[in-house]
Parts: sequence; structure tokens; C-alpha cells
Amino acid sequence: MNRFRILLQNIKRGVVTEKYPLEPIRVPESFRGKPVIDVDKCVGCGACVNACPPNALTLEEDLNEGIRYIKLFIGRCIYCGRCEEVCPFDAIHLTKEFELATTSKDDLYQIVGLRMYKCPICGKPYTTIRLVKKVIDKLPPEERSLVLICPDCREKITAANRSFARR
Amino acid sequence: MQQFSDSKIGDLLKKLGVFGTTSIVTPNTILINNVDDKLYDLCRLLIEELDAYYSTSIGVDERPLNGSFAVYHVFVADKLGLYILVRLEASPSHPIVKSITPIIPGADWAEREVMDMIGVKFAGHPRPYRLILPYDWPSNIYPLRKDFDYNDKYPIKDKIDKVIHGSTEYVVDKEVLEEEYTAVPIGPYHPALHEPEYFEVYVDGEKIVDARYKGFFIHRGIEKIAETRLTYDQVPFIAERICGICGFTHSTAYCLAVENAAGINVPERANYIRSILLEIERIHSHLLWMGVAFHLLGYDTGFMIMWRIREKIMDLAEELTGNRKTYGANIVGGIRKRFDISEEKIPYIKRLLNSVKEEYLKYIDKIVSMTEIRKRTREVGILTHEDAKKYSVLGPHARASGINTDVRKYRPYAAYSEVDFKVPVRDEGDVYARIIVRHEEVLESISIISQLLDNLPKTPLRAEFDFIPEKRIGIGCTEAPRGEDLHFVITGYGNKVYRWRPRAPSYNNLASVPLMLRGEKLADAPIIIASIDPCFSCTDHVVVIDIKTGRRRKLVSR
Amino acid sequence: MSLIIQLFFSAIFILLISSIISLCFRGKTSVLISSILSAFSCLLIVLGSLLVLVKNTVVMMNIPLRYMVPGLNSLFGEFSICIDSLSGFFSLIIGLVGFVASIYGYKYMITLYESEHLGFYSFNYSMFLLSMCLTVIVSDLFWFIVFWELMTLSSQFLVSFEKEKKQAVWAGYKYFVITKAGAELLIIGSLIAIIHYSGMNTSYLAIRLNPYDPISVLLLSLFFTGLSIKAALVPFHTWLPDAHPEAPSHVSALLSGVMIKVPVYMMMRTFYMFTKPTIYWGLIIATIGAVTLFVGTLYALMQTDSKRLLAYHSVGQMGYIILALGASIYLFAEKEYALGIIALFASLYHLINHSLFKSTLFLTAGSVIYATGSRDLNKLGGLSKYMPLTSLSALIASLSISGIPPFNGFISKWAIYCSSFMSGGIILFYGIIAMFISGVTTASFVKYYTTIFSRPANRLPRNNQPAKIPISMDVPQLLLASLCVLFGILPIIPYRLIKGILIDITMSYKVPQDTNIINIGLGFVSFNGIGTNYPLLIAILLISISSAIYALTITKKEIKYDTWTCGTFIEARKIHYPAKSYYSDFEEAFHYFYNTCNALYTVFVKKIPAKILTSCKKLSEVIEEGAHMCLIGLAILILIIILLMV
Amino acid sequence: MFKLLYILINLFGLLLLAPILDGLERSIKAKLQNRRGPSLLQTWYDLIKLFKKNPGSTGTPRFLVRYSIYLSFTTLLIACIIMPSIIPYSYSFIGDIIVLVYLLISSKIFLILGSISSGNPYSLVGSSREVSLSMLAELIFAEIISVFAITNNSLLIEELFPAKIFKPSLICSLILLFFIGYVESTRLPFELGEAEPELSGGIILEYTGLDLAFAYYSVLIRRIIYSTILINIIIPGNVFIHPILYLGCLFLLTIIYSSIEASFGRLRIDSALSILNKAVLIGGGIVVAAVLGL
Repeated sequence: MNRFRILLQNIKRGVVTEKYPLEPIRVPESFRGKPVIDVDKCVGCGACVNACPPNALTLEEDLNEGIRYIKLFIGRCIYCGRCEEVCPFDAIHLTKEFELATTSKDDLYQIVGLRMYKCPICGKPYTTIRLVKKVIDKLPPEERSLVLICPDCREKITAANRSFARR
Repeated sequence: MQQFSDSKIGDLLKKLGVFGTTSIVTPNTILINNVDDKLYDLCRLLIEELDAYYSTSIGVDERPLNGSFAVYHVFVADKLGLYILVRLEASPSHPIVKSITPIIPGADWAEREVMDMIGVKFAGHPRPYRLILPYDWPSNIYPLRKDFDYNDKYPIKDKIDKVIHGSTEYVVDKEVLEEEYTAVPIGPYHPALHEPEYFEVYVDGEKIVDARYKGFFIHRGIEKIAETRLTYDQVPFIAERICGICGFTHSTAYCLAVENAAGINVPERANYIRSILLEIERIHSHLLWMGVAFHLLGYDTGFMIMWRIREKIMDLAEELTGNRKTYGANIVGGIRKRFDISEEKIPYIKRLLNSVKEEYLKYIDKIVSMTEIRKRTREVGILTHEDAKKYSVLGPHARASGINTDVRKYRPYAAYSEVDFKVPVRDEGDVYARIIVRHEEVLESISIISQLLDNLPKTPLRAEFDFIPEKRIGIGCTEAPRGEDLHFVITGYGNKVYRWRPRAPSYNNLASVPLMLRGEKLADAPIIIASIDPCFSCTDHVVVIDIKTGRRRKLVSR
Repeated sequence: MSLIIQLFFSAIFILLISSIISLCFRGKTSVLISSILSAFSCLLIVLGSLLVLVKNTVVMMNIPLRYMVPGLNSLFGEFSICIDSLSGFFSLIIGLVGFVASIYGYKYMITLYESEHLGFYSFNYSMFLLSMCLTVIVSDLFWFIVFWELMTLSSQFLVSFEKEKKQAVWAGYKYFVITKAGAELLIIGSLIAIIHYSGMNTSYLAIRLNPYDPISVLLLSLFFTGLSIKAALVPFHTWLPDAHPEAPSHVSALLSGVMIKVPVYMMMRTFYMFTKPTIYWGLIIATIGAVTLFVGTLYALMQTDSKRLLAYHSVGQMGYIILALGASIYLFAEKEYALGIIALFASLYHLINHSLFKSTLFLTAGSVIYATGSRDLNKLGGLSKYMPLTSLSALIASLSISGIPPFNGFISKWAIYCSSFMSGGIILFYGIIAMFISGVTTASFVKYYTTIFSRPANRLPRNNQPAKIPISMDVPQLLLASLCVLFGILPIIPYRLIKGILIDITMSYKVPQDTNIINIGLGFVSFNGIGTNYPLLIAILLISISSAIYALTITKKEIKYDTWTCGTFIEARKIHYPAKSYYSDFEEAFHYFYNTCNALYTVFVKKIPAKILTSCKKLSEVIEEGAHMCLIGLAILILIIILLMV
Repeated sequence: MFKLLYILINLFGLLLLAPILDGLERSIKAKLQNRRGPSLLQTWYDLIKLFKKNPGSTGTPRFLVRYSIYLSFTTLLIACIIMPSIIPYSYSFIGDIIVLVYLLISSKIFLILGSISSGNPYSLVGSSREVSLSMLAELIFAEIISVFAITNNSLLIEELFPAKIFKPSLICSLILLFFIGYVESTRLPFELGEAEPELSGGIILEYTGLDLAFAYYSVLIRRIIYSTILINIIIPGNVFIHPILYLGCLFLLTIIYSSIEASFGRLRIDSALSILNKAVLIGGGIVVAAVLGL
């Protein structure tokens, strides 16, 4: 008669399922939901892009316009939170949002466009203005001048310096 | 970690030195090189004298490193807590090595996989047919060779079934079975299987006369992607996605392999948290399996009850890791900061585990004692101890056949050496024994978690290390809910793995299914297949077939 | 001579002519002659017996044979014929099935048995029909036995017609030996009857037995045993499943559909006319009937050879007939006349039904052999595409024998249940067994029909394209199948045929005339206060509603697809479900039964006769040895004598 | 005229009720398994959805595969006409209780004929199981009918429904009827022909769309017919209280059925057959008792 005892226990227990789509559902504090980029804080350094395992975060640059785009495509996101972990400026966060179904693919994109800083020597944009600002703030004044030049030009300059020195 | 100076190991090295050059690659791994014609003697020695069992074989394209192909046979000496790698070399122009399948039937699949993926042929293999690659794959292209780019594409022939039925180039694994039996296809799409696999069961009325297995329907290029595109820190996230249930154990095994290779010492706290999450995963998996088993036995109330209890475990996982699956916590060197278990959570976890245990115990005995459940599980799908050894079956499946094996106990990783637990072993070898073994493991897991929570040490979460050295071999082994989960890693250049091969337990266990099906009733086929808790995605996903991740292909169409 | 006698005599004459003429030819001509002539004479028999049954008259005729031994009042000096409704009923069946089988047989024989001596077949075939017909219309035990033996002999030749086939010859031999033994019993019984009761008069009218007299009990038991051997009642059925499948299919139809009914005819005569119904005989007969239907049908369930399956079902269905007969005898003896009449009605009804559907089934099996050359249910399949008409008639006959409403088998079985369920006592249990066996029959014929005709085709044994069935083989089946339907939905037709017999028997027992016991109208049967059944209404409702639903669904587009095999490609050959796999679990559940029966079979049919044979051999050896000894002794004696003389 | 009205009420009442009862059963079962479960009308919604879809055809002969399902359905409709159900009036002219049982059995046989003709190995295994079960079920039915015949001395439906005297043997046979009705109505421990996880639908595997709807509907109607036979023997035949009592009893039976179904796992065919074999023996005992006048 064990089988009927199980039923009795079940009846005592009552209904446990939730009317989920009709009622909201509780999620814990530490829930890892949709990542959201804080546009104000993002400097476009691309640390998150490097860390992102599924390539949900990508970095694109429009050199003509001089804008760097950080694109987050939720369709590929695995909600691991590596981006949050590596972001030096606390600019990306996982939220508790998880109902992401949509009829339009565009809804799944978050795109941050950041104006880029042009190299004063070659005129090529190579990094974002925000990043430059942040870096400059942290660096001692004597090193600042090097940061303001694009890596290529910097290479040329240092190479020139070196050859100069060798001579 | 074991010590070099252990005299036993010294003796062992001497003993093995007869067969080839031995070296110790990591503290628990011995590599035997240059084994020529004494291979069979070596295998016999390993299996008979050292009581080791064959685990898997790995093919590596080592041409960029040393100009040859290599095949690694992994043997596990459970008693000594050692991995013994037997490395066979094959020349790049003429890649042939000796097959060990004639003496170790369990090596069948692994060797065929190497043949498919690396292109090393095995002389003396009894069934040198394709295992993984589809029949229309070009014959001279091997996806895991280094000269094969990950985004290369090859045209797939249109009329596939013609190739299957008419081709002599690729002999389909086809034994002549008497025409008088009916073939009942179980799979690829069958309500009892939750993933696409194919069992061809030959029946006489309801009685199963013979069964054949064909797998590897779903392939994602996980190994290839990891070797070409991902960095060390990104691989755990794809390793988790090998399996939908025991993902965490895969990422742990990967991390362990890399850590072993690089000699990184993981902080205590990270080890504890890894163990806690692994045990949560195990409880979850076993409860899920029990639900599925009761569903297959037609007892849906039991299914609902088990999943109801499992729901709490999922809540726990959500509370600890932020998601209902224990994904995302591992990283090489430890645990990510986000996944730390704070002091406030400990009472909650304990409370929840207690209530799970209470509720679980309230039901499970009553369900298992039901007559129809007993009748349909007792003396059904028996795998004898001898057969289990021969096929190197793993995990609860092996323990139900009387093999006392548990990675946690005999080759402790993470924090398992710090806790006290039992390894349930039963001798019946039937489906019932498998239920009971899993049942006892659930209880053990609950006790392990509470022990770990009691002495959670306060150390950092991630080890500090500079870089990972190149060309090192590492083996990471975890006890997944389904058995030993073995990851083999050769470290490479540029923050990338050179070769990574995960071997899921179902890979070994599945080969024993046709054996268990023989002589049973068709009605019991689903529960027998399910009784090994097969994870087809684990088995399949680890190999590269199709280049683009997630790309689907119909293997056989009409 | 009345018209009826003329019809019968001309039929007999034509059959005689046909057998003699066809013996002169060797090839197709003989078959043509015998088929046409037999079919024609069968038509005459049908006509004559219908006249008898409709008019409900008794036609008698005596032909004195005194001139054979001139000047002497010879012993069996009269060839007397008496066609009453019972004889008429059975000769109707003979005529009906004989007609159909003759038409069917022409094409069948000339195609499948080209290499054989067809003249020999034709001779025996006509002879067989002739002897059967004469067996049921003569009214003298002596002549009965003569024609009975002739029937056995001619049918034996038909069974072992394929001389090259060892199995056929063996089956014919077995058949002949066993039924001959039965005939010996009949002969002894007749002798007792002749000597003890009726002087030298063996006319049916003269035999009146007192059922409690020990000698008549002996006689009855000899008669019953002899008849039940021929009727293939368990435990004397072992010859039938071997013999019937080996004959050409239309001959199997005659054997199963008609010949094994002839002993039933004699049983009815014996137990209703020669003697009075007694409880113990009723019980014995009903018990044997129940055992027969149980064993025969359960064995039929296991068969995987189409004709063997049908042959075992003949055993089983004979059980139904005998059970109902026994029940009626029992109930008459118990003075439950109403139920007794129902049971008798059921017995006769089932008898004619059985000849209809079993003949149809044998003919369909024959068509399948014709088309594919195979009887193996494990290998056949999907033939409905190639032979739709055969498939249809097989379906109708299968449903009929399974007792699915509204086909004919259902009504007769229903009548059996009604009489047995209401009777109380032991017959009730037999009724329960009968209903169970009806389910088993259904299962068996689901197997028969689906393995041959439906399901996707397997690789056919002979070649991939089955031969086309000629019209002359399709029409006979359809004719019988339509009779199955007709007898099912209009039970009044068979009732009219049976009524005469019922009246005869009730008259002879002075049963209180209650005309309302069986109330049959157009398509409906009602046993007063016991049960009702309106097969016509069921048929109309069934066909009209289901067709209406089908018509409604026709507006929707039908999607054609192949059988689902779990999304993988698998050859049809591989998923072919052989007949032996059907119901294997049921057989497992009944393995006690099967094991016991098999053990009994080995002991009583294989071992004991073998032992008897070997002991006979030994005896003869001993005797021979004795003879040798005698010879030697004699020689020695002579030598001694000679020596002494010298 | 009234008689025709009664028949129509009975027929359409049963047709309407059958899916609702299934909905009730589903929701009770859900409650027993701690779920919320669907609404009462869910089965109706499912059926309507399926009725709207196109039928599919497969097997050899295709016609038989499809037509047999309609035949199966129609036989059940005729059975509904014969029986007294909501209104205690039966059109016994069509046939007596044996005819009723035969109609029920032949509906299954028609279904199986079609199902086997589809040629699917699962359908074949399912049909083989189903036939094996119904062979023994027929034996048990025969025993039950014979007990009815003995105790009521008639086979006519209007004489049997409701039963006049409740002898012990009759009550026992009613319990047996409850059991066999349960077995035959494809419910869980005995739901072997369909057996979703093993045979993925078994005998109804090859039906789709409209035809599947008919297959489902016939299962539901068969269930309600078995319940009706059982109920109508017990409850009195007064025209006014009968419908209320009938519905109440149906409700009660549904609760019993669903709680039994929720508490059993599926049997293997051999153990199912051995259980039925035991029931046959018990039935034999009941018949003996009935013959002895108990």
C-alpha cells in the first residue's frame, strides 16, 4: 500500500508548480541575467571582448567616422559574467533580467559607440577618447606624450630613437 | 599530490622501464615512450599485475612539435592513483600503429575515433570502420590534424543513402543477422531517448535477440574550436557545454588537466567550492536520472516527485552560482570571484539540503519497493562483473556491477581527500542495483556537502601564476555523475591548448549496452539504455565533425 | 421420379461420367472436363437440395439390386436413397463449395501442377465429390460405409497428389491410415447394429437404439469414435493439419469446408434419429467439442504456415460445431427444449458458415500460393496491392471466422453463447471457453490477414512481382465471401435452410410446439427472452456512419508518407515483423498448455505407435526366426530320418 | 419519438462527456502529482485541434489503415446506442449484452487491423500486446456475462440494467468488470499497446491529424462505455434520479481511476498477462459460485 501512501503525501504537499508566465517568478540576488553596458562608464578598452568566451561581445571600428563600437549580442551570450569580472571600469553588469524572447533580432543587440582619438602624427584614429583620458589621468606627466601617439607611430619613433642611439 | 620519492613508484618505473623509456610528466602521470613490439605484454602487465584499467586513447598530430603523429593510450591504476600513458609514435608519411583492441575490447571506439580524426591507422583492429565521421566525408581529410583549418568546408554529397548502401569504400559496420528477426529502430528520434542516438534492436516478438549501436549523430567542433580559437581561460566555458547536466565536472576536469600540466596549486577554498558545486551537480543529475527512469517505467508520479525534489537543488544552484545550472564557476587556477560562497549562505544551504534529504527519503524507499518497479528492474539488463571489466565501464554503472571504482576516493582531486564518504558498490549488476547505487550516492553527496561547508577554509579563490609552460601533458580526472570523466591536455603556444581531448564516461559505458540488451524484453530496452544514464551529448560533442559550431546535418536522409 | 431425385441422379451420373472420361486424358483437358462437369453437377445438387429444404419434403428411393446375384435374395440387396432435410442441408453445402472449388480448381491445377498426371487428379476429384454426395444421401448403413471409404480413398489420393513431394505422400498416408482406422470402428459398429438390432436390415429407418443398453452404448461409442476421427476432433485431429495443407487449395477447401462435416451429419443422425438424446452423450460430445475448439485454435495461433493455420482452425471450428451439437443433445435430454433448439440451430448455422468462410480462406491461401508460390507467413506481406479482390475476400472471411459483427460467424457464435450461457451447469463453462477461443481466433486471423495482405511488402519468395490472379479464381472467392456477408446480415436465409431439420427433430421428440423460440425476421434474430441481435441494423449503421465519416474527411487533403522509423532510414525488409513473432508473449503465458499438449503428442502419436510398430516388427522377426528354426529343425529331422533310414 | 430522443441524448451525452471526463482525470492526476494540470476542457481543445488537421496515410493498403479507424469509432457509437447511459433507456433491439461486448472488442480489432497494416514495427509490437491482452479480456468478459446470465436469467440489456438482485457472485463479477474495464480502457499499468516511452505510441503511432483525433476519441469513448456498464448495473433505473446519480458515479469512478493510474508504473506484458490469468481463475471461481446459486 506504499503507492497510495505516496499519493497521500503528495496531496498533503499540495500544488508546487507555479503559474509562471502569468505570474512573475522570483530570482535570487546573485542571478546572472542579461548583461547591460553602462554607456557612461564604458571607455571602449575591449577587455571584455578579449575575455568573452562565446564572442558575444565584439569590437568594431569605423575608421572613417572615427567611432569604435562595442557590440553585445545577447543571442550568443552565455551569461558567464567574465566581462563583468574583467571590466576595469565597472561598466558592464549582469542584471536579473532573463525574459529576453523577442520577435526582432535587433532587440538582442547593445551597441556602444565611442568617438575615437586620432593620432596627432598620422591622423589615424586608434583608441577612444575616453580611454585616453582615463589613461592620461593615471600616468605621470612625462609619459603622457607617448600614449597620445598611435602604436604604429610610437613604434616608428622608438625605432628611430633606437637607431639614432645606435649611431 | 603524490611524491616522487615514493619507493613504490620507483619500483614501478623500473618494472615499466623494461618496455620503453619511462618518464614522470606530472606527479601522478607516468609516460612510457618507445614501446615497440612489447605493447601487448605491457598492456597485459598493466591490466593484470597493476590492476589498471584501460581508459581511452588519444591521437595527437605532433608534427609541428616533433614531426610525427602520436597515440596515447591512457591506463588508470586506481590502486596506485596513477595514470600511465603509453605513447606510440607513427611516422607522418605512413601513420600506422599496432591496435590494442584485440586484447582490450574497450579500446575499439577510441581507436576508431583516432583513425577518423587524426588518420593514424591501427594494424590488427578487428573492425576498422568509420565511427564518427559520416560516410560521405572525404577519405583523406582528417579534421583534427593541425593542417586542417577550423573553418575549412567540404562539400557534402547529396545522395547520402546511396553511399551507405552501395559504397565499398567505407564499409558500414554490418554484421549478418538472420533475416528472420525484426529490426526495431530505437532512435534517433524516440521518446525514450532524449538525445539522438540509434539503437537497432533485433527482436523475436518482444524478446531482444541482438542490438547494435550507432552514435555520433550530433557533432560540434568543440575540440577543434578550443585548440584553435580559445584561450586557456575561455575553454572552461565551452567544456561545460559538452554536457547539459554534468557540465561543471567537465570544466573542472579541464582545469585540473591544465593545472596538472602547469603545476599550479589551486587554493584550498577554491577546491572546496569546486567540490561543493560538483556534489550539487551530482545530486541534481541523479535525481533527474531517477525521474527519467521512473518515467520510462511508466510511473509518472515518481517522475514528478523526483523532479520536484530536484527543483530544490536547482534553486540551490541558482542561489550559489546565479543560474539553475552550475555553469561558469571554473577558471584555470581556481574559482571565479563571483562564485564564492559567503558565510550568510551556509545556513541556507544546509537547511535546504536537509529538507531535500528528508523529502527524498520519504519517497524513495516507497517507490523502489513497488512491485512493478521491482519486477521491471530486478534481474533486468544484467552486466556481469567480468564483462564490466572487459568493457572498462565506469561510474555508478561499474559500481553496480561490483567494481569498486571512484575517482573521488582513489585519485582524490579538489577537496575530496578532506572528507569522509562511502563508495556504494553492489554485485547484482542489474538495473535495480544501478538505481540503488545512485540512491546511496545522493545521500553521500549530501553528507559530503555539509562536511565541506563545515570546514570551508579562508584562502584566496584563484592561484597566482605567470604563464602556462608549453608542451606539457596533463590529465584531469573527475568523477562525473556518470563515471570517470577524463580530460587530456597538451599545452601549447600563445595562451592556447595544443591538444585537448575530453572523454566522457558514457563513451565507455555505451559500448556495454548491446551486451545488456541481449535476451531482454523490448519493453525493458528503454530502461536498460537509460540505466547507464547515457549522456550522448557528452559522447558525441567532444569530437569534431562539422566545422561550424551548432551546424546541423542530417546524417541519413531519404 | 420426382424432380429432386432426377436432379440428384443426373448430378451423380454426370460426376461418374466426368471421372471416367477424365481418366482417359493426361493433361489440361481432363481438368477442363472434370471442372466443368463437376461444377455443373454441383449446381444440380445445390438446386436439388434447395428444393428439398425449401419444400421441406423427404424424398426416398429404393433401387433393388437383387439382379446382381440372380435368384438369390441377396443380403444388402437394396440401394436406398433418402433425402430428408438433414441430407439436403449437407448436400447443399457439398454442392455449394464443390461448385466454387471446381471453378477455382481449373486454373489453379493447370498452372501449378503442370508436371503431374492431371487425369488422375480429375478422376479422384469427381470421385470425391460423388462419394461425398452419396454418403449424405444414402439411407443405408452398408452403402454409407461403402461411400465413406470411397470418399477417404479418393481424398487420400488428392492429398498426396504431388507424388514427388515426400511430405505430401507422407501426409496422405497418415491421413489414410488414421481415418481408415476410424472407418474400421464404423464397420464394427455397423456390424453390431446389423447383427444385434435389425437383422439384416441396415436401413436408417430400421435402426432404433436404446441408449442405456450396454451393447448400444458400445455401438454408439464405436460410431462416435469412428466419426470423430474423421471429423478431426481432439485427440484424433493429428492427421488434419498435415493432410489438408498438402492438397491443392481448392481440395483443401473441400476437405475442410465439406468433408469433415460429413461425420457431423452422421453424428446428428446417430444421436437424434438412431437413438434418443441422453445427458451423458450430450456432455461427452460437448466436452470433446470444447476440448477440440480449445486445443485446435490455440495451436492454430502458433502456426506460421498459411494453410496449416487454416487447417488447425478447421479443427477449432469443428469444435464449435460439435460443442453446440453436444449442448443441444444435453439440453434436449434435460428437457430444455428451447435452448436445445437454439443450440442445434447454432450448430447447423455454424456448420454452414464454417464451410463458407473456411473454403474462402483456403481459396485465398491458394491464390497467394498461385501468385507467390509461398505459404510462409513469415515471409509474405503487402499483397493487397497486387491482389485486391483476394485481399477483400480474405478480409471478409477472416472477420467472419473471427466472429466480428455483422458477419456470419458472429451470429452463429452468438447463438452458441446464448444457448450455453443460459443453460447453466457445465455447458456454461464450455460457452465461456468458446467465447475465449473466439478471441483467440480473432487474434489468429488478424495475423493471417495482416501477414499476407497488409503491411508493406517484404521481398517475395519467388520473384518480386506476384503473378496475376485470373478471374476464374477471383470470382469463386468473392461469391463465397458475399455469401458470408449475406448469411451474416440476413440470418433468415440460413434459418430457412435449417428450419426443416429443426422441425423434423422437434416433431420426432414431440417437443411442445413453441414457434417463438427462434424468432427471425428480416435481418434480426431473437431468442425469446434470452437474447436479441439485429445484424442488418448493425451492418447498416456501421457502414453508413463510417462511410459518412470517411466521406467527410475526404474534403481534407490526405498527406501521404512512409512508415515512421524513428527518423532513420531502415529497409522495409529489416523491419518486417514475421508471423512467428506475433503473440509470442501470449504463447509464453500459455506455455504450460503448449508443453503439456506437445508432450502428449510425442507420447501418444509418436512414441507409442512407434513402440507398437517396433514390437510388431520384433514379433514378426521372432516368428520369422521361429520359422527358420522350424526349417532348420525340419532339415535336421529329415537328416536324422535319412540317416536312420540309411 | 421519445425513444429516439432518448437515444440521441444518450449518444451525444456520452460523446460530449467522454473528453470532459478525460480532462477531469487529467486534472485530478495533476493534483496528485503536485501539478496544476490543464483545464477540464483541455481534451476537447486537443481533439478540436486535431480534428482540424489533415489526415495522413501510410501502410498497405492505405485505405484500410484509415478506414479501420472509422470502423473502430463507429462500432463504439453503436455500442453507445445500445446501452442505457444518462437516461436509463436502451435500444436492446440491436443486440444483447454479448453483442455489446462484441462491439467493444471488434472496435479494438478494427483499430489493430489498421495499425498492423501500417507496417511499423512499434505498431506491430503494440498490436501484438494489445491482442494478447484482449484475448484474455474476452475470456473474463465471457465469465462476467455468464454470471449476469445466470443471476438475471436473461441476456437482454433491459433486463440486466439495473440488476434486480445483488447476489454475492454478481457483486464479485462487478468487481471483475471494474478490473477488466480498467484493463481494456488503456490505462496505466495496462497501457501496453501505446506505451509512450517504449513503443512511442504503439498502435496509434501511424495515425496523424484527423485520424489520430478519432483514435483518441475512441479510447475516450471506450473508457466511458466501460464506466457506464458498471454504473448502470448498480444504480436504479428511475428516469429522474438516474441522470444525477449517473453523473455522480462517473465523477467518483474518474477519481478512483485517476488515482489508480497515478499510483502505478507500467507493467511488462508477461506480468500483465499473468495478472489477467489470475483474474481468469478468480472469474472461474465466481462463475462456479453463480452456478451453485450464490
